[in-house]
Amino acid sequence: MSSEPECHELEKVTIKFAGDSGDGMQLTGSMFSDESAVFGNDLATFPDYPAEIRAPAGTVAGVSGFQVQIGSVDVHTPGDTADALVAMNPAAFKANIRHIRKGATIVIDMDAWTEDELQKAEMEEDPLKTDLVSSYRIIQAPISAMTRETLKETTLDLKGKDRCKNMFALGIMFWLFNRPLQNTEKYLKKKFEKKPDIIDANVKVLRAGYTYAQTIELFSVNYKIRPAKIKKGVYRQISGNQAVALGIVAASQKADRDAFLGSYPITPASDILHELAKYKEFGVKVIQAEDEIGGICMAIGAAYAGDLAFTTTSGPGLSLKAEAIGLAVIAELPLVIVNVQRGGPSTGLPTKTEQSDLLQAMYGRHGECPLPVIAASTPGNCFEYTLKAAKIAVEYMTPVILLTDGYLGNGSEPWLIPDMDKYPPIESRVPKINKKPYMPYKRDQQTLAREWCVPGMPDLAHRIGGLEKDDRSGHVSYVPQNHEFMVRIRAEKVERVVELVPDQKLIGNKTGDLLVISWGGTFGSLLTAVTEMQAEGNKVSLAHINYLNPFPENLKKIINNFKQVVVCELNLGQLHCILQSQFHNTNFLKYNKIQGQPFMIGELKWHFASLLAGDDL
Amino acid sequence: MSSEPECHELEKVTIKFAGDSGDGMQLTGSMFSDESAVFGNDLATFPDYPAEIRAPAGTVAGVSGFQVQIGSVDVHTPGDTADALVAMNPAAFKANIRHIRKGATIVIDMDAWTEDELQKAEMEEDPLKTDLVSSYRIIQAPISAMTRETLKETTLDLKGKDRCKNMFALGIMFWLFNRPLQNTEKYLKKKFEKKPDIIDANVKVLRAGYTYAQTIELFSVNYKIRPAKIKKGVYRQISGNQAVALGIVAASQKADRDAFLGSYPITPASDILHELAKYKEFGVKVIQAEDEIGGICMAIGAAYAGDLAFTTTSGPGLSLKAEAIGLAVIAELPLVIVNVQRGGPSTGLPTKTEQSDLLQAMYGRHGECPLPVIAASTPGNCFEYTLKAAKIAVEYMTPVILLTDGYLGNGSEPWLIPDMDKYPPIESRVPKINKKPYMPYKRDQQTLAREWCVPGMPDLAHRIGGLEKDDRSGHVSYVPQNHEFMVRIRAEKVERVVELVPDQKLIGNKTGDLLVISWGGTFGSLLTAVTEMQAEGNKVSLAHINYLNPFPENLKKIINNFKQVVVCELNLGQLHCILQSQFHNTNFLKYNKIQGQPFMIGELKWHFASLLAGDDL
Amino acid sequence: MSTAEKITEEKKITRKDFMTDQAVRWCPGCGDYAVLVSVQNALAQLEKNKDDVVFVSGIGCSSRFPYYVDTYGFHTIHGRAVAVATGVKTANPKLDVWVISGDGDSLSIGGNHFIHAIRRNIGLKYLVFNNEIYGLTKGQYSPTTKQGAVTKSSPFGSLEQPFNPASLCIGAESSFYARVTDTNPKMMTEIFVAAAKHKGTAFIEILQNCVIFNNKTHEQITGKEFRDDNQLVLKHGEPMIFGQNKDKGIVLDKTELKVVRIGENGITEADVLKHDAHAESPNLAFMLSRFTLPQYPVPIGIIRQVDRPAYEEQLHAQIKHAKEKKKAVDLNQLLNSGDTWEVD
Amino acid sequence: MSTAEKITEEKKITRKDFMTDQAVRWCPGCGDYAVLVSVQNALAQLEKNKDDVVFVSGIGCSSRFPYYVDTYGFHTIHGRAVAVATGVKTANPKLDVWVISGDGDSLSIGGNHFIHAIRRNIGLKYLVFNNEIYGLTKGQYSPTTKQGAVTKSSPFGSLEQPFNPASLCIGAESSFYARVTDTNPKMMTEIFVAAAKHKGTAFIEILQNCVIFNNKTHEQITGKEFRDDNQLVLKHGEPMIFGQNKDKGIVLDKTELKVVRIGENGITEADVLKHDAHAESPNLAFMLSRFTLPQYPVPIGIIRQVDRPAYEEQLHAQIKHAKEKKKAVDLNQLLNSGDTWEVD
Ligand SMILES: Cc1ncc(C[n+]2csc(CCOP(=O)(O)OP(=O)(O)O)c2C)c(N)n1
Ligand SMILES: Cc1ncc(C[n+]2csc(CCOP(=O)(O)OP(=O)(O)O)c2C)c(N)n1
Ligand code: SF4
Ligand code: SF4
Ligand SMILES: [Mg+2]
Ligand SMILES: [Mg+2]
Repeated sequence: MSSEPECHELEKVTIKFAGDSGDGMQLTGSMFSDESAVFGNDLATFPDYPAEIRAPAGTVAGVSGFQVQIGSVDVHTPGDTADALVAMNPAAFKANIRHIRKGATIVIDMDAWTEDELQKAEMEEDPLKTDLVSSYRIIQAPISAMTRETLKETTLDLKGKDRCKNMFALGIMFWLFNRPLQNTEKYLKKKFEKKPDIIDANVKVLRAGYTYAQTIELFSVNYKIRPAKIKKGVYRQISGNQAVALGIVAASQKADRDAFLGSYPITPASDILHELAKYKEFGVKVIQAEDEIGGICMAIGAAYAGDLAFTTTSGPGLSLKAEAIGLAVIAELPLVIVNVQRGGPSTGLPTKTEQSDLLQAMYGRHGECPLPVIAASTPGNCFEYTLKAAKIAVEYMTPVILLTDGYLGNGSEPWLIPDMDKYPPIESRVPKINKKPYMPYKRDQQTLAREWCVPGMPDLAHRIGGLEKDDRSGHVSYVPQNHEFMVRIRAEKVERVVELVPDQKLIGNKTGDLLVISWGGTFGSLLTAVTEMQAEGNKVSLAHINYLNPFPENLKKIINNFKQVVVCELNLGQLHCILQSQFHNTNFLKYNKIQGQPFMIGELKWHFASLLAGDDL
Repeated sequence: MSSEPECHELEKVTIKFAGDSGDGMQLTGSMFSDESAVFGNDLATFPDYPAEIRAPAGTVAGVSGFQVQIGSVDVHTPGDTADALVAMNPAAFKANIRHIRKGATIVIDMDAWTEDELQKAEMEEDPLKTDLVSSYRIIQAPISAMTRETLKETTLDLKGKDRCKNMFALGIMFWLFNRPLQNTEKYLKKKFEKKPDIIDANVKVLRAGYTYAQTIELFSVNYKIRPAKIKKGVYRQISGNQAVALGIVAASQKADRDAFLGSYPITPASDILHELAKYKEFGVKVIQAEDEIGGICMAIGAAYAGDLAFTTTSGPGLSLKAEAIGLAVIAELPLVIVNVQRGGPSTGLPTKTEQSDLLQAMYGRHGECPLPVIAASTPGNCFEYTLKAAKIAVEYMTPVILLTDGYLGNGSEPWLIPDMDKYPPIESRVPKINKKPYMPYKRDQQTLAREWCVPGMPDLAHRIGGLEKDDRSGHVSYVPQNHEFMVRIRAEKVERVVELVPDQKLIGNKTGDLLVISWGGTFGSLLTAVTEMQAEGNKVSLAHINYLNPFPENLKKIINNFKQVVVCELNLGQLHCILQSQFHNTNFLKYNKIQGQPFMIGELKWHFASLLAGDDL
Repeated sequence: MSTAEKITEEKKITRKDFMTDQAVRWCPGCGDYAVLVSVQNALAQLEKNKDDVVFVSGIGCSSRFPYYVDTYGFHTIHGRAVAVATGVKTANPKLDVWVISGDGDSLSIGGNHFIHAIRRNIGLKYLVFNNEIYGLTKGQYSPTTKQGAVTKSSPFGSLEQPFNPASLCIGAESSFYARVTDTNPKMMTEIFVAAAKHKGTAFIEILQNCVIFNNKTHEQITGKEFRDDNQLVLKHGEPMIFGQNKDKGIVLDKTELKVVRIGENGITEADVLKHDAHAESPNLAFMLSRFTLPQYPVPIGIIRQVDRPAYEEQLHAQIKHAKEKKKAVDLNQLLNSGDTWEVD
Repeated sequence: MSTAEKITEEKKITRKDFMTDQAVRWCPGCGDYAVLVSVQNALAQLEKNKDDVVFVSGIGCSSRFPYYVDTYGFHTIHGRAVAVATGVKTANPKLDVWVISGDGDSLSIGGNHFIHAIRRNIGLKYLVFNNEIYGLTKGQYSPTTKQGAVTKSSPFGSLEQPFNPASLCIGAESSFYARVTDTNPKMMTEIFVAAAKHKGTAFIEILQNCVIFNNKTHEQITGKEFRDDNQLVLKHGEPMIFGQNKDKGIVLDKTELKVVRIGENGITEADVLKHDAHAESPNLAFMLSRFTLPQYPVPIGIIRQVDRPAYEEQLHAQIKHAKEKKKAVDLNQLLNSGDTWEVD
């Protein structure tokens, strides 16, 4: 055995696993993350799938990646650039090298570094033979060969053996970052419960990788990342899409109504449908409709019949649902529309993240057709905002749009499992037995919500529909003044939702040189960038908005206390447009990126610094 | 024969014809208008159909009306309140009395004034027996009886005879307003060419009505409205929907392309489809699609194949087309979407007018999906703006939304027939025979438009689609920077359309106390209200906007020169929202009405006066 | 208490119980009136509790129907009634859910939901008022308008081959298809009652007259002077005989059906095909669906009615099963499932 | 110049002429590859000028097809390919317009455009890749997925009765329906060639294998060991005989078709039904559409092909006629038509 290497302690480290779609990189990344989570690190992950269709093996289009940042301090993003990369083939190297920090450690599978593979990756030159090498610490490990060697005595066929090579790479990384192996071994045992030879092979290769790294003196240092000080409690990994699905079940229980989902598959929202289809034991009714219009219309029918109804989709689906959303608005039925945003317009960049459906969520329907819009900001809080959306929908009898995005939906983080008993109930106003005639559009004085009167209730039969209706009876009404009244009262009802909207939180001081405003899935990046700048002595604060319509009541006051206000979004300035229209005394600046990628901490900080310095941008 | 009555001269007069749906009031109103137009008056008309379903005869829901304002001066609206009403039954009286000026002349058919009819109209009291009578000059004419009497020698059956009674009423009005009869008689002869007995009967009854009014001393005065000083030329009556249809034919000729319409019927846009379906001799291809999505997709296909393509609809249809519009945006294909706005949300008030689809036209699609939006402002200029929309679409290779509304679409006005030879051509950029490979997304330096390369062109075969595409080749591209570039260039292309946008016209002085901003179908009301106030000495000007995206370049300058700016719209403030966001240094006021009805001149003036007086509104 | 007394005491449900106070707004003479009455009669006959009945409609003249029936009602948007109704029925299978729609509403814009509902066999009574025209929007051709018809949107004659709703329905795996005419209220009521008892999607095509925009389009079928010769009234198990003198019948000739005259060429009643609405194979129903004038009489009545599990039944069975299998699960348990770890 | 010389001079069109430089991005082993090759071969065989050919697709794995054919191509949005293609063909009937779509794209979200295109008989070659799954979105059930199938969106088994695309198509008035398997490139090419020559909508269902999410779903039909017994290869005018030993046949039994063994119970080849793809009546085609395993072999080949005017033909004829009737009309004349008056 070799001499002990140095062990450096790090606060944070970002690791990227990359390989061909068939190389199991998502699993490898998740296992690394899970092990780190159990160890007590804070972390954030981001899977980076190839574009939808399986590309030929070995091509850049076929590269699948998984990035994770772990830390002994709070971690809010998967990291701008990686400190370590595992590249299972040249294509993985090529696809990722731009996002690797200079000086980083790169582990490659030497055995995959062939002429043939270089060609598939369309690399004209072998990068190992260029200057590039000098900028990184490149570890050429014979991963494939060692894996086969390790398994030569097993009964697995060659393909089966090769399938274990990701474990070898994982073993190397475990050693490099000083992780324990127990959890992973336990996980493997559970996953392949019925295939002991597979468990055996994977564990063997994992340990072999670990030992290889320990033995061979390729690494002069390894790293230690202490557990983070995180809140006590029971945790699990959760993705935004899973969190929405669990939120739906939770909301149904809190409202004491069956949950209903009418949906049509679409990337990146489909996982909510998949997840929810599993929870039949909670009485969840899931219909995969023939299309998005069918999906929302079924949900509207279910809401009308008394279920807690949802429809989930992404951009193109939201466009298709526009007309039916209008029906829910005028019928005043509770309904939650979850839109997991992706790159647009049209089919756009379907596997990439973006925040470009906000204006559509606000205005994308004919007629005066207002509804509450809220947005989640971390994978975990997709759960809470789903519950909140349902609460607003039921208590105000209105459709609500909940915006998440591909980054939140697919990304995951450790989630402190909440105690459901501490959540408030969702209360529906159900009509009492009534003197005739029943007035279905009579409103609650405070919320302006009508009652939720559903078929089957005795002696309350009535008719509703998409034509303008009389103020109280709900009968069709062409009376001009009634129309104006109804249009205004529907708008006011949405404004009154503000009573369920908590005050806007401000991260930083109440006054200062620069207020950064952001919303939705960019929270982690903005939080990191702003807190780092605060630590560096800048008078910067962050208001990250979750309630987009109506805005929190104190927002205006916050805005007025800063010299400059900049709105940062992954679009061309949609929240900017709304804010500028509503708070027109302020001159809002904007910072936008529209590349299907999250913000980098670095670019944000650079931009904020320029603003603070008064640079002419 | 009686003594000659006094003849008063009037500048303007508003007349309303109202009766049961079966009474032929639309025809009667049109004939009165036509006769006045030929006589040389300026005029504006507005038909007021009952809600879509035929209601039982005699009920208020079944009342059909036609209002026309004629004048010896410029006339821009059909008038706030009528100076004369023809009410063929009690229901027509009941439905209209609120909109009749006190002191006006009301002609009723005495014979229809029965207990039975009063009951059908749900009138508890006979208004003729109330105080009401004293506020009007009510002429009780035995219209039905006199009609039958006039026709007693003809071969028509009773039903046929009764069908002529509208001519009796028309005759009365012709005498009252001193109109000639020739044109109407000519018209009847043409209309019933093949039925001489019908011509005969109608002409007889028309004359009988005229003579009746002349003979019986019911009217102590009649009125004269001199011809207006209007531009020389050949005129015809035109409705907004007809004008769009003719505009489509004209655009197709100017572009030297076949016109294509993919549409699905919907009130109040269907007439464009009906009208256009007649013009087969101009090579117009019209498909009534299975739904609105099919309609726009067919149009997109036709545009791709080189036709000048259109799709026409109203609110609910625009909602359904959202996704496909996105495809046209990213594919950069020329397409005109005509949206004839109606009362929303949802089915709303389908037969009433409104301006509440503006924000949807601007933002109602997922992703960053900008396109030019323009709006017509008179029935007649629907023609020009259709041509303009097509010109923008083709010359900038983009879908364009043209907004009209129910008021414009159904309303009509005398239209000075333009000389088509004086219109500029619509020029498409067609690729020249090319060195390979063809670059379908190469752009014109000035307009940023790509070429219109259509299947069938030799040696230019290429593939396009809804995924983000490479800057020049059009190949699918997931490159982050390319996406940002493409999103921004599509936005910039729309901004550059400003080169086709004429300067904003200002009616009134360049500076002043109040600038009124309006758009679309409210032009007539705003123009009338503002010019009247100017004549009364107020420093008010009007900027009525037709180009909504992009705005005319000089708009900002105009706005800055007024103490107050108020935006008047038939919605809750949609243009207001856009202006406030784009020109945030100005505090825009707003004045809104959302009753399915046009603005009244009176209410506008009252509001402007309050603003000028600094009243706290 | 005697039986007689009991009967007088029991509140008898009549058509009146299903009438609302809203003025019915169809044109005088519109076929929709007769359908309304027949539906109300069927509900009375079925002794339905009005609280448990829901009418869901799209947009069109016919779709105003829910306003006139004193039950729960939802007048939705164009083409989507059956999708909304699917949600209603799935949410609460105890409700009687009736869909009211037109040829435009269901066969044009709503075509997709229509074929999918039928395939899924969701428990709906689905009435399509086929007047072969768009009534509400004032007279454009619809997907069932006859080829060549001059309408507002086809001034030179419609070019389109119409759908045969029966064939389309059967092609979409229908478990119940019936056709009735608005001129025969008795049969309508009968068939609505049968539909109400059917499990799954009971689709009924109503040949309805639009006096205003397409008057007499079904005259050759419904007219007094034509109906006996031009209608083939089908009853399960009975021979397919028709004609004023009951002397015409249907026989099978290879893969085709043929009209024959009983008594001619040695053909007797025994040769005539018997109607089999319950046949598992849809072949006969499909053949009958092809019958159009003038070559064939038009089949009226229940053409197909077979047993097939309804969608909502199966879904609720799956849920029940899942609940039984995992009884103890509560929300906190669900959240805590999967890989968890504790930080302390 | 001799004939031989001429021939060498003429540029022979081959598959290569229809290949693009784009890397084909389907999973290794995906059935889509074979279809691509067969289509390219058909185009070559038809000696198509690539400038006049357009491929229009929706969204799905299969819908990436246009990128791989060197003709004009338009990759549109989910479910709408056939509507876009309708526009293309109507605008320019001279183009050869091919629609590429999947079972989700055409039978789920695109169902309405699908049935209407078929009814209209618009001149499209319409290929649906039926892998009985949503491939691109990673494995949800589709409207053709077998009942009970466990997929991503049906963890407890799908409850839905699938569509039978053949029955639906025929129910929607199809003039051309064929079924092929991705395992038989020769037949695919043959049938694509026949489709290309058909006037109106030529619909082809391709039984395609998705190796990743629904591997071997058609195995019972396409597998080497099954195909002879489980495929009924249909040719117009030829007897319906199948089986490894060509000893099974189809006979008519009242309104049903039956599988019999030739040589048993006195049955000879002469008793076996002959395929009639050109029959005006769709009855036989419908009966064949109902054939599913295990009771019946699965019909492969052209099941129906009849003459019916294509939509775009009729429309252009109407336009031509109108132009001939009103020759002199120009734009200024149009604007000046109707009632006009002069102000001077
Ligand atoms: C999305 C949308 N598109 C179009 C319309 C206009 N529209 C209302 S009803 C109708 C068709 C009515 O025909 P049908 O369904 O046959 O019913 P009928 O009036 O004949 O009973 C149309 C096109 C609409 N209301 N909404
Ligand atoms: C409007 C819209 N809804 C949903 C999607 C997501 N989506 C893309 S392809 C697809 C289904 C693909 O299945 P299929 O048509 O059978 O094609 P395959 O991938 O199996 O070839 C879905 C649901 C989308 N792109 N757009
Ligand atoms: S338009 Fe036709 S369908 Fe509509 S109510 Fe009148 S008669 Fe009936
Ligand atoms: S997912 Fe299935 S259908 Fe799609 S490319 Fe892969 S094998 Fe083919
Ligand atoms: Mg109809
Ligand atoms: Mg598929």
